Formats: sequence, C-alpha cells, structure tokens
Amino acid sequence: MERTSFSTTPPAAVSPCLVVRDLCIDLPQGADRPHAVSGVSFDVMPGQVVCLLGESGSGKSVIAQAVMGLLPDALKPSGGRIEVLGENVLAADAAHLRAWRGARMAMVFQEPMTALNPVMRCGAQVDEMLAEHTALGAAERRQKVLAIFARVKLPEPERIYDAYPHQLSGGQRQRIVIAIALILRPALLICDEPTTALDVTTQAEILSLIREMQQENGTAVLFITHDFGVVADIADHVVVLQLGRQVESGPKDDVLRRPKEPYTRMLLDAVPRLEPAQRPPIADAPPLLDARGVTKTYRSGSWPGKRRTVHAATDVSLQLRAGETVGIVGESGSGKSTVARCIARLIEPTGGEVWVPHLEAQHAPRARLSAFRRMVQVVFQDPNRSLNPRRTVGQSIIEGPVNFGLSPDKAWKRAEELMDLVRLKPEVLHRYPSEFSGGQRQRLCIARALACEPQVLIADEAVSALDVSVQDQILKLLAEIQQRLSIGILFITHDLRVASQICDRLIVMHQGRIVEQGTARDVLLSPREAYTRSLLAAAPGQGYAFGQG
Amino acid sequence: MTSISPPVDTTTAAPRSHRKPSLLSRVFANGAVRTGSVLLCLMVVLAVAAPWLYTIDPNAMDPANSHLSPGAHAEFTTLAGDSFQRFFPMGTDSMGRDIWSRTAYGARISLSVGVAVALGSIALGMLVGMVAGYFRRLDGTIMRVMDGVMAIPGILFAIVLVAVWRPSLWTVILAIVVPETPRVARLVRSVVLSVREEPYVEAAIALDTPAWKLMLRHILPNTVAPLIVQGTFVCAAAMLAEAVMSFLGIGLPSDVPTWGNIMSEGRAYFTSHPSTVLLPGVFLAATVLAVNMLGDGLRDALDPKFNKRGS
Amino acid sequence: MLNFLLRRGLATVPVLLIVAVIVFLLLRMTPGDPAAAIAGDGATVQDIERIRAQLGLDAPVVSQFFGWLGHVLRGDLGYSYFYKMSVTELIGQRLEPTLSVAALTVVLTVLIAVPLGVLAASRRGGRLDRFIMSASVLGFSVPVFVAGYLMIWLFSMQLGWLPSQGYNRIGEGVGPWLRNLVLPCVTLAVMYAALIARVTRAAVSEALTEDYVRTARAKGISERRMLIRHALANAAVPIATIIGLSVAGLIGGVVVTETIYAIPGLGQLTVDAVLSRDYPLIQGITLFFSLVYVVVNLLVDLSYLLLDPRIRY
Amino acid sequence: DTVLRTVPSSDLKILDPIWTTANITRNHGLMIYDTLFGMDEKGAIKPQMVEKYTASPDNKVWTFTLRPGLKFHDGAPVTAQDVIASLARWAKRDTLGQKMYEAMDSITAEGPNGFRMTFKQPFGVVLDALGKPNPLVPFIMPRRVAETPADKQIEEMVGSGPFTLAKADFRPGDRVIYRKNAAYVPRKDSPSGLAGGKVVNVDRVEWVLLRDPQTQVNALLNGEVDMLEGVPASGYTDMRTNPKIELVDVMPAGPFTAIYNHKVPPFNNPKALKAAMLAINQEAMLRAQATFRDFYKPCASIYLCGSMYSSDKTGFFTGKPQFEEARKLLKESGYDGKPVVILLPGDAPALNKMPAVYGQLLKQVGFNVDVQTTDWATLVTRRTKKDLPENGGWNVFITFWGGVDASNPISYGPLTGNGDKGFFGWPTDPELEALKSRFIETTDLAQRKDIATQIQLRVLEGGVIAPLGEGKAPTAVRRGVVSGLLPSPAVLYWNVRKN
Ligand SMILES: Nc1ncnc2c1ncn2[C@@H]1O[C@H](COP(=O)(O)OP(=O)(O)OP(=O)(O)O)[C@@H](O)[C@H]1O
Ligand SMILES: Nc1ncnc2c1ncn2[C@@H]1O[C@H](COP(=O)(O)OP(=O)(O)OP(=O)(O)O)[C@@H](O)[C@H]1O
Ligand SMILES: [Mg+2]
Ligand SMILES: [Mg+2]
Ligand code: NI
Repeated sequence: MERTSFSTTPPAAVSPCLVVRDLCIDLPQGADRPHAVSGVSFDVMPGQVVCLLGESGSGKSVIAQAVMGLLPDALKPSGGRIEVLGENVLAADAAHLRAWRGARMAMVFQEPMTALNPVMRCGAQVDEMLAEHTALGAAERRQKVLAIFARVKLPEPERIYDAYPHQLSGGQRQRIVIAIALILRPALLICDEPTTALDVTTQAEILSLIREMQQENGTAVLFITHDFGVVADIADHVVVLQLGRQVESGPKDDVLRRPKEPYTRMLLDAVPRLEPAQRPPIADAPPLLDARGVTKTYRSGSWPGKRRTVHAATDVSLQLRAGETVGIVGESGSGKSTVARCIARLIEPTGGEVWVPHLEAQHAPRARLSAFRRMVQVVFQDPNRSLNPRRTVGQSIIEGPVNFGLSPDKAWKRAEELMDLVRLKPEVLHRYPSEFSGGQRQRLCIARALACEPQVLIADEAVSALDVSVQDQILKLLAEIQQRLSIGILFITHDLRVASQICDRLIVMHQGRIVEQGTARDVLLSPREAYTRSLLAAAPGQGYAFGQG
Repeated sequence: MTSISPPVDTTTAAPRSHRKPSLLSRVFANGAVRTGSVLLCLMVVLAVAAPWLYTIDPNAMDPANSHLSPGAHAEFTTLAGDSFQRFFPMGTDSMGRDIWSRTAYGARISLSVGVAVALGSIALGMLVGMVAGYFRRLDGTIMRVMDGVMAIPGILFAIVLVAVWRPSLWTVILAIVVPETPRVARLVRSVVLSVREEPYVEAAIALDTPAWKLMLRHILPNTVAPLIVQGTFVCAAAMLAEAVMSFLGIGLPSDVPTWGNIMSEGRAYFTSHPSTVLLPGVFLAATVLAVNMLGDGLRDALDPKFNKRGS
Repeated sequence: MLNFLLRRGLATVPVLLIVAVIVFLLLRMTPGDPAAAIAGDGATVQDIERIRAQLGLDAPVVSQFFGWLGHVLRGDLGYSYFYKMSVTELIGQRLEPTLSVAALTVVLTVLIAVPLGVLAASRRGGRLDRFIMSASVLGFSVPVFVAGYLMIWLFSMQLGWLPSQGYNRIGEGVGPWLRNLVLPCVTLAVMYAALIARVTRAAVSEALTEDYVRTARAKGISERRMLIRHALANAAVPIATIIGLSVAGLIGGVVVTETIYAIPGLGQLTVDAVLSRDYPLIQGITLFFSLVYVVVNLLVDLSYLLLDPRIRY
Repeated sequence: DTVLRTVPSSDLKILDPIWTTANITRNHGLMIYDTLFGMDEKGAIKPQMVEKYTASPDNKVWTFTLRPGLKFHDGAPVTAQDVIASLARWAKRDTLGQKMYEAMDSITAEGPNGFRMTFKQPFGVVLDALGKPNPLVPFIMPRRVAETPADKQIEEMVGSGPFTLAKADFRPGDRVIYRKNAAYVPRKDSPSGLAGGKVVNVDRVEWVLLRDPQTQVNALLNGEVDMLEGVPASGYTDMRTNPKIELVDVMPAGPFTAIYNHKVPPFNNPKALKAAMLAINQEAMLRAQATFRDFYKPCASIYLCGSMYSSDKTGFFTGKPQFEEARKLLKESGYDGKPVVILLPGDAPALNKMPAVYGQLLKQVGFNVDVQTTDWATLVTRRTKKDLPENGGWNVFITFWGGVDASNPISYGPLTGNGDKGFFGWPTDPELEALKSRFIETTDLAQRKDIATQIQLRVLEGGVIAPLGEGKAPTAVRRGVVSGLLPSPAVLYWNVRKN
C-alpha cells in the first residue's frame, strides 16, 4: 500500500528548505575512516519527506546533528554547506543557532524513554520552547501547549500537562517529543529513528502522526531510519549512505524498486519478506523440550522498601521438536524474554515446569541441571554486552565445553572449527570483543552457544539490533546450522518480517499470556485473534515490493 | 542470495571498531594522571632513597639545637656524645631532630600507611561487597552491619583501636581501614549487582560456570576500575587521617617519623616556628594532591560513560 | 509514605543494635579503665579497685551490656562516670555548637561548591574545569589543622577581623554567634566544598551526556537554563546524598576543628570521653551518632522524593 | 561586671574534691570552699576559718573556734557540726587524714562555733593536716552534703568560699563560671598564699578550657582570655617578646621523675637499674620537654632543689650521662636483650617528650628499647599491672610531681619501700620505710635534714625513683590588665584585679 497523496515534485518556484552540499565532516584522529560523512548533497523541499537510509555507522545521525548545529566537539565539518532557509548553519554563531533551533528547525530523537527530562513535568518541557522563543504570557502559553497536546492526540491534555515522563507510555512520550518539535511550526523537522524503540502498533500511529502534521504545516522533513518498511511508508525521496558516502539518491520508487547501485540492491535483497517462507515439514518426533504452564511472577523491592509484583508470564506452554524453529512474537514487555529465561532455567519459574523427556530418566537430580545446561543454550539480544569484554572471544567460547569436562585443548580445536561454521577466521579467537562489529559478535555468540553442542538453541532477539544485511547473514547462518545439526530453535523476536522467514510455528504473546499459536503460515496469513490482526496490520511497508521495479 | 558470504565477511575482524588506543596510553593521555604520577614517583624516590639524600638518623636528637630555622648551620651533638657540623635544610624540631631527615624517612611510613590502607580496605571491602552482592540472602545482614560500622564516627574507632593495641603501624592502619571498608563494600556491591544483570554473566550461567569462576572471571574484573579510583582516594585520605591521629596524640609514636607526626610535633610552635609544620605539610599536601589527581584522572580515563561517543 | 517511615523506623533498630554491640565490645576490650582515671594521679591500687566495684565494672561483660541496654530501652542513657551529669544532658549541652557549625558549614559549602561544580562540568576538560578541580583537590589535600592555623594566623592574629577561638551561644545574639563561627566553618568548608564540588561536577557531567540534554539543546534554550533546569536538576540525587553524608560527618567528626577553635562540640566530647574511658558517655554518644546518621540518611531519602518524581516509597 | 577569663591547666571533670586527687578539682575546691587553715607564702600554716585554736602541751587536745559570721552559699551559718562531718568524710580518703583519725580519740562540738579533738597519742601535725594545700584538701561543706558516703560523689555545690558555682555554670569540656560570693566575709589580714583575707575583686571568673597550646597562645595575644594558668613551653617565644603579655611566677616548680618497675626484669636487677639511671641526661631530657632554660632546672636531688631538705649528696647519681660505667654495669647484670618498655602518654603534652629522649639514651647504654605511646588513661591503668611487659605490663614511666609535695620525704608519694603496698614500681626497702618513720618521729630540724639526706641516698641507690630535674610553667597575664596574683601551689583568684 502506497501513500503518495503528496506531490513528489514541488513547483520550481518554491526554494528548498534545507540544502546540503558536498558536506564533509572529519572524524577524530585514529578513527577507522577519515570522514564521518563526505560528499553528501541533497535538498529538502517544504512539504517533502527525505529519508536517509544506511547501515549503522554510515553517518546518518552525524548529518542530522550537523544540520541542527549540534555536532559533538570531536567532529569537525571540513567542507561543504548546510543551508536552512537560505542561511548557512555551519558558519552561524552559537546565539543564532540557538535562536534557529526549535523555531526554524526541530528534531525528534530515537529514544523516547530518555529524550525527556525525567524530573520536569511534560507541560513545562513543551512550555520551555514558547518561553524561550516567544513573548507569550503564561496563560497563553499553557493554552498553546494544551492545544498541541490535543493535536498530537494525547489523551487528557490537562492531566498530561502535569504528568512526569515516567508516568507516560513510550508512545505518549514520543508524542510529547513531537509536540516539542512542532509547537513553533518549524520549517524543517528532523526525525532520527523516531520509532525504532517503539512497538509496531505504536510505530504506525506515530508515523501517521508525523505525516499528518507535516502535511498540515507544509513542513520539510528529514527522516532517518534503517527500517525499509518505514521508508516505504513515509518517504518521498531517499538518500542511501554507505560508510559516510552518499551511494544513491532519488525519488522513493526509483531507489527502492529500481536501484542503480549494487550496494542498494544488496540491502534491498536482505529485507525479509512479510509473507511466510516455505519450510520443509517437521517430522513428528517426541518433543526435545516441553514447557508446561510456565508462570513467572517477579517480586521486587526488599524490606523496608515497598514490594511490587509483576506477572511477567502466565501459564505458558510450548513444545519444541528437533529441527524445528518456534517463534515467539509480541510487543515489548509481553513476557517473551521471561519465558525464554524460564525455559533456559536461568531463572526459576514461579509455577509450571520445563520437561526434558530424555534427561529425566538419565541423570541423578543434581547432575540434571548440568546436563540440561549442556543441552539448552541461549543467544541473547544485545551482541555488545553478551561477551565479556575482558576475555578474548576464544576464552569465552571454550568456557562452556571446559565446564562440561572437555580439555581446554580440545575445546579450542572445537572453537576453531566453529569459526569456520560462523564464517570467521580461527585467528580471531585471540581477539577481544571490542574488536568486532555487532554482526560478528552475534556470530561469536552463536558459536559460543554451539560449542556446547546443544540440542536446543534459544535466540532471544538475536538479530534485532542488527542491520538488515547483517541480520540476513545471521538468519541464513542459523538456518544452515539447524539443517546440519538438526537442533530445535526457540526464536524470540518482535519483528514479524523476521519471524515469517524462519519460523515453522509461531506463538503470539500479549501481557504474559499466549494469545495465539499455530504454524507460521496460519498465524500470519489467517490470524484468528484480533490482537494478532492488529499486530499484522501495523507492520510497516506492507505490500511494498522492495527491489522489484 | 544464494551465497552466504557477503563481502565484509570472512575478512579478519575489526574492520570498524576504530582501533582503540591501549588502555595505558589512554590513561596517560590525561594531564592529571601524568602530573599526579610524576609527583608521586618523586615521593617514592624520596622514600626509597632516603638514606642517601643527605639525611641523618631521623631520631638523632640534640635538644640543645632545637628549633633551628631552615637553612641553619650548627654543631650537632648526639645523645651519644658524637658531634659534627651540619647544614639543616629544613631546620630542627622542638627536640632538636633534623626535620629534613625525618621528612625523608617519614615518606616511607606515610606512603606505606596510604598504600596499606588502600589495599587493606579494598581487599576487605571487596570480600564483603562480593559476598553481599552475590549471595542475596546474606545481603541484608551484611549491609546492616556495614551501616552500623559507617554510623560510628571514624575517630572513635581510631582512638579505641589504638588504645586496645598500642599505636603501631599496623594498629594505625587497621584503625583507618575499618571505617573505610563499608564504603568500598558498598561500591563493590553495587557493581556486582549491576554486573550480575549483564547478558554475558547470564550467558556464563547458561554455560554452567561454577559460582567461584563466575566471580573471578566475570564479575571481579569489573570492579577493578572503580576500585583503583576509590583506592587512590582512600590512600590520600589515609595519609591525612594519620596526620589527624597524630594531632590528637593517638598516632604513631614519635620515634616513628611520619609526616603527620612531624607536623603535630611542630604544631604547638606554629606561630613562632611555622616551618616545622608547613615544610612537612608541603610534602604531605603534594603527595595527597598527587594521589588525588591520579584518582581523578583515572576516573575520567576509565569511566566508559565519558569515552562513549557523544551522540 | 507513612508506611515507609514506619518501616524505615523499624529498620534502624538493627543498625543501632549492631552499633551498640560493637561499641560495647570494643570498649570492654580497651585497656585503661575509668576507675584509674577517676581516682587521679596519687591514687592507690586499692582506691582504684574500690571505684571499679562502685561503677559495677567488676560484673561480667554480658550482664553489664544487658543492664545498660535495659536502661537505654527505657530511654535512659545513664550517667557519665566523671561529670555526675546525665549523658543526655551532656549531649544536649554540646548539641547547639555542633549543629551550628554543621549547619553553617553546609550552607557555606553548598553555596560555593554547587555553582563551581556545575561550572566545571559545563567546561569539562577546559581550563576553567582544570583550575576548579585542582583547587578543590588542593582543598582536601591540606590537613585541616594546618588550614585552621593558617586561617587564624591571617584573619585573627594579623588582620584582627575575627576572634581566634571560642563559641557564643546563639541566645547571646546572632552577631557574636556568627563572628565566632566564621573561621571554623570556612576551614571546614574548604574541605567539604572540595568534596561536594567534585561530586557535583561528576553528576552534572554525567547528566550532560544524557539524551534529554541533547533534546534541550535542540530546543534552542539558553545554556544556563539547560545547566540548571536540565542537568543540575537531574544531578540532584547524588548531590543530596553527598550533602547528607557531609552533614553526618560534620556532626560526628570535626574534633580537630573543635580543638583548634575551642568549640565545645560533640567531637570534643567524644574524644574526652574515650580518653577518660567514660563508658556510659561513649556508648551514649555513639548511639546518638548512629541515630543522627540514620536520621540524616532518612532525610536524604525523603529529599529524593522532592528531587526525583520517579522515586516513590 | 568584670569578668576574668582564664585558661585552666586541664578540664575540670569531677567536682567532688574528696573523691579525686586531681589538681584541677582541688583548684575548684579552693574557689567555692573555705578551709580551716591555709598555708601562707612561706609555708607556714595560718588560721583561715578558724579564729583561734589551742593545743595542749602534749599535743593531745586541740580546741578550735570558728570565725563568727561564716555562711554557706545558701545562707546557712557554718557550724561545728558541718566541720565535723566534712573532716570525717575527708579523713576517709586522705592518707594524712586517715593517720590523724587513727590517732584520734574523739572530735566533738563545743557550742555552735567550737570543736575539740582529743588524741590517743601525741599528734603533732594537726595543723599540717588541716591546712594541707595539696589534694585531698579538707574543705568544709554543709553537713547534709558532707554526710554523703565517701565513696559517692557529692551532688550539691555549696561551700562557704569566696566564689559560688551554679549548676548551669558548670559546662564541662567548655567552661566553668564562678561568681563572686557577695556574702563572703574575708579575714582582715592581708593575703599570703592560701592564708589571709580572700578579697574578691572581680564579679566573675570564667575558666575557659582551651586544649590546644597554640589556641591558648592566640587567645591570650588577642585578648580573648585574660590569663593562662600555665604557659605552654611552645608559646614561650611568642609571649616573652610580646609587650602585651606579662609572665608571672606563681606556682613552684616540680620534679620530673622516672619510675622503674622493680617487679619484672630487667629492673628487678639492681645493676641493670643502676645502668638505666646512669644513662639519664637531665639537661637533654628537660630541654626536649620544656625547651627553654627558664622553664627547667637540672637537679640531682630527689627533693625540689632549694627546698628545705634538698641536698647535693646524691651518691653515684649526677643527672649527667655516664655511659661507660652504665655499659659495664649492664653487661654485668646479664641483661638478656628483652625490650624495655617505656610508657609515653601521647595526649599529655607536659610529659610526652621525655620518654622518647630517655629511650634514646637507654639505647646508647645497650638496652633494647620499646617506647610505647598510649593515652594517659591507659598509662594510669597500665602502671598498676605487675605483669611482664609483653603481657601488658611496663618497665619505666615518667611522671611529674607537685613541688610542695616533693619537698619532704613524707608527702612525696613515690618514695615507698613497702613493696606491693607502695607506689607503682613496688620497690622493697625496709630500711627506707624505717628512715621515713624516724623522720616523722623526729622533731629536730637538723636531724630531720640528716635523715632526709639518708633517705635520698637510699632512694637513689635502690632506684626507687630517678630525679629527672624540675620544670615549671609560669602564668601569663595580659600586661596592665590583670594584677594581684598570689604565689601559691595553685593559681588563686581572690586578690586578682582586672582593669
Ligand atoms: N562523538 C563522536 N566522536 C567520534 N566519532 C563519532 C562521534 N559520533 C559519531 N562518530 C562516528 O561517526 C560515524 C557515523 O556515526 P553516526 O552516529 O552518524 O551513524 P548512524 O548512521 O547514525 O548509525 P546508527 O544507525 O547506528 O545510529 C561512525 O563511524 C561513528 O563512529
Ligand atoms: N528482573 C525483573 N524484575 C522485575 N520485573 C521484571 C524483570 N524482568 C522483566 N520484568 C518485567 O516483566 C515483564 C516482561 O518482561 P520481558 O523482559 O519478559 O518482556 P519482553 O517481551 O522480553 O520485552 P522486550 O521485547 O522489551 O524484550 C515486563 O513488564 C518487565 O518489566
Ligand atoms: Mg544514529
Ligand atoms: Mg526481551
Ligand atoms: Ni527493528
């Protein structure tokens, strides 16, 4: 579904709101490349949405910061021009910049959870804009703030005016940030990944809100994202960056359907489809793992503080067979990770049990946990924090096998073999995690899990933090390994596109409970529950055929 | 789409992480660290080489030559009856002892007190903090005891301990270590509590790593950086505390020269002979300053918060 | 809230009990006994024994402890061995000077240190930052008695602006009270200001790296407003914590300053009590200090409620 | 109101002058209590509260009449009953008092103003006892107060002396405020020491406790206090040259003495003990402790030099080091090299340097020395222990003694030879005790002097004490502001004027 009600070619008489020409910004000495960005040129017309697209580290945020005049001290612009409404930002002094910020150009940031001052009331944070940039009286300002709250569809503006950020949901906070950005009707709005941290449903709402406000005011929008679905939904114009260089730019359909550059094509190819892939049927073997009625209630706060309880998972039952991939999807906080931890027995469930048929008979109860650990391994979401930064990756990888009784030499051999499997060179075992990219680290984590020769792999958001291209590699790697070793994979994700590509069966969770489960095809193509349907409906870029002109 | 090896792949690692300069050079890039360590090195040299730095026995006294001004020349007659001509760079104290010699030898004691207290309170605090942080069941009890220890004014501890055993180097050290320990324990505990939640610790648990290995390999190393910083502050505080104990007359005996001792010896003569306090004071202040600067610098250099990229 | 106070109140009991036990044991391990000190220089061994028996020091330690604890539970801290005054009365006499010094020092310190800390943080790494930080390190590198003597020498002996020692009760007028407090409080403030300035700097510079500061920058608001309303407001919790610790320290541990300026405060009382082995007094004072510590901590925790709306008890 | 602010020598803690021998408590007693007799400047005992007295020729019956019009601070007249009760309580504690009451048959009131003592045997030193200037002084208190058991502290501060003390004015550790007793009727004769008319010329005397010597000096120079009872040696330089300050010689000097533990090695061996005494270098030790020549005087006599019994017949002991001889003796003694423990009171500025110097001197002779710093409270406890030094005992400590007491062999506490019953260190020397008895019995001055010299030789030969010389602290006042200080064993505040 395309939303192109807006003209993509503005009349020539209108001058561009933002002009970026041959922008070059230096990185500090010792960085891996000399320039954060170089040779970037594009225009943003009033009423136009230009998307900056590119992998992590490609310089998207740096461009946004440069436009706002907020570059960190370490980064120095060394060439080119940035003009906002005809005035050069790079040459402006601090006072001018401050006056322009907010009034002429405004920015919406990625993290709604941290973008607001936690100790200031929401109303005051918006009010600050008016107090700083206008001469309005207090009563008038309050009126205006309440009006914009209503505009950005915040419920009960009066209450929210006096609320602190932590009393609002992520989506509501992002609306406040948007209200801050738009209250002075700036000519240029910069959105740096404004929806990445949000649920798909909330994301959809926020995107349509931005679109609406932009059309209403004729604002020029510079929109940064790595999510192709979002680009497909919102962009008029697309600029593709790679390692700080501009690879390709043009109208959305030109770039996304008929890319000229191989790099763009590679990216597009890596975008997973929303339609479920065809997967070979799984033999009807007895399950490797059988979770029955797993329930977890967190109790936090110790005496003399106040006790709080969170029912993070309630009565979750699932089975996993050899060679099968079971996906758990659901929005943030729905209890996915909790279930994963319970199943991996990293935390003790409050109720229910995890039944591992072939372990029960074999081992004495004390040895059982050890055997279980060997059988079930976990790959965590955040590749940057999943490896001990103070140990070489080799040490991390052999830790498990050594714990399970293998000699360090043999364990090292096995680690070297595994490097082959995850397509890294064996020499890298001597390096430290900080010397790897996120994707490489995630592969190392997988290698670490596999080193124990598990039969079950639990992947908790194992690819969520990665760029599409890297994500694609990892998914393929997992599929290949599963084929070779016939392990069962429990795959947890919030990304329906990913889930649809690799899962045999899907479980949808909501507020700690399973709302629907079935084969991936059934769930995705003919969902029974309303919740599942709303989840599907909110997925961005639906029906947009990437790379297929 | 068929091949699983895109171009960036099987290359060697680290194509992106800008090669971080080594920790040491990063730390030494910090001006405060450089100044601090140079100053500290000088003090260490002073302490080690004291016998060769134009010193005499720090306890040799000639009461007839008490309160010589800095730079005086005098005929010095020891109690044994030997006499010799000597130049007194920093003068003599009220008992006619050479302040320069006492200061030079005092560096040994004062530095040892600082270092020993830092090491002692860190070792003790680390143990307590680790146990409290890791074994949640003991946490409440241990931290209550630590609260109790913190609630008792340090000076009380010092006096009582010094009175229980007599003032010796070890008593003084212990008397300063005990009140410092709870602070270190709290620090370690908080680090342990936060590191426990790190995914890599969870991963290690999933790998069936035994508790002691978990502590040693995964949790302990994280406490090192904050502890080094804390240690420098404790070290500086200990040298001052020793001086204050001497001031109150419960410090080391005066035949053990320490900077605190020398100063408290001279303090009663502050208006008439300020140099007896101020000159050793300069050494003490310089050392404390050096150690503090080192600590400050290290904190800035080691704190990941300020090394992360700006945006 | 009330509930919280109640629970916190209960939680102090074990802390106080631990303190009581520790101090009691420490004292009984200490050589030197009050009887010998009471008897005076010319006393005989028999005299000392007699006084020991009279003070009940010949009873087993455990029964001494529970006897004392029983009294404490009934709100009776006992009588000083020497002064023939109740411990509560003695502490009461010393409270005003101690609180005056603590209060004035804290006010002075906060007024100096917080702005400096914020300034240093806002110029982090710059020349001003380095200057402020070096000055503050120097502030606590100088032993407090040296700082005190220098201060007296300059402001009192040479310039004659302020008295060199003594304390005037506030009842005798605010002017005289203040005159005597200025020097000791400035002496202490040098050290505590250094501490608080550093904590402020660290907390504010940490806050400055947060996303909301970036948001504030993007709003185009003034630097000052950003530093105060955004950075400082968010750094308030650690600053309040360190101020609380300073207050507790100022109430319990300024013996040296009290000695030099002849302020009849609690620190002096503590040292006197320990040096003369006035057991009931020492025990009473320690208990009092622990109570102060606990109450100050509670107040700090309560201040969090005001400083950070996210905190709820 | 004239307020005299003075810095006492130490903190007044205990208010009951019968309960403790602390000098400061005695000084406090002199403020608020009156005495029956007082010692004048020359050492003679003169009546004070007593108007007239008679003694029977055999010294067995003594009668006394009180001055009329004596009143306690609460307005009640002073009666013979009050005196009898006060003396009874005092006699339970004071050694001389005990002796007197042992010899006494009865003490009875004769009318409201008179009382009579009868003795079983002649007792010649009644006046010396009743006019005793040093602790414990027989102060006269109201009967109800004096009836407090002697081993309980009195609660009420009511005397009949020239000053009064209200409860609220006693702020231990800070200051004690004495107010002029307007109702006090002084004697008509001019004041001399503790005798004569106690005329108070100021409205208030404030004892301001300043612990730090430097603070004391500053406060006096700044005029924040009017006088220092004792100038710290450290402040002498500042004071001597300052025109605003006047130094007055009020209190007599007193001797420093080394006390050895005769119970444990090595000083249970006379040769080792002698070696230790030969190591003494009075000049060096005094100089280190007192710094200025005006403050100290080497003196080899065990009595205060220049006092009645002092003598230069000191045998081998000269107060100057004789290392050669000492080394030889030490070798002969078979000293095993175990450390000699010297106690050093770290918190007592008047005594904390000598032990260090002595330690250095003993090392010269070949002793292995361990100078142990403790606080004063520990020292006074530790010296009561007879254990080996390694078990918490001791070998040597150094103390300072009041000049008046140290002027005759009876009142000089450490001169004991009766072993465990004697002074710390517990020397055993029956001969010494016998000499002391003879001294008491003898009334002839020349004979007494002779016995005193014999005692001195015994004491030095047996190492009962080792004289380290004398020291003193002059009193400092603001020149032209404070005048009228009376020479006496204690600083007295009557007769003092402040302009
Ligand atoms: N403050 C800084 N100091 C040094 N280098 C920086 C700083 N900020 C960014 N860089 C570098 O600039 C380059 C571009 O970073 P930028 O944040 O613009 O990437 P991005 O495209 O926004 O990536 P992402 O999708 O991860 O947000 C990177 O190599 C990064 O390491
Ligand atoms: N250790 C914990 N203590 C208390 N509550 C917790 C704890 N861990 C998780 N929770 C709560 O349990 C609920 C489920 O959390 P969980 O991490 O399982 O969600 P999730 O589905 O994995 O979310 P996300 O997609 O954000 O990772 C949340 O409300 C969370 O706040
Ligand atoms: Mg970015
Ligand atoms: Mg999760
Ligand atoms: Ni995503």
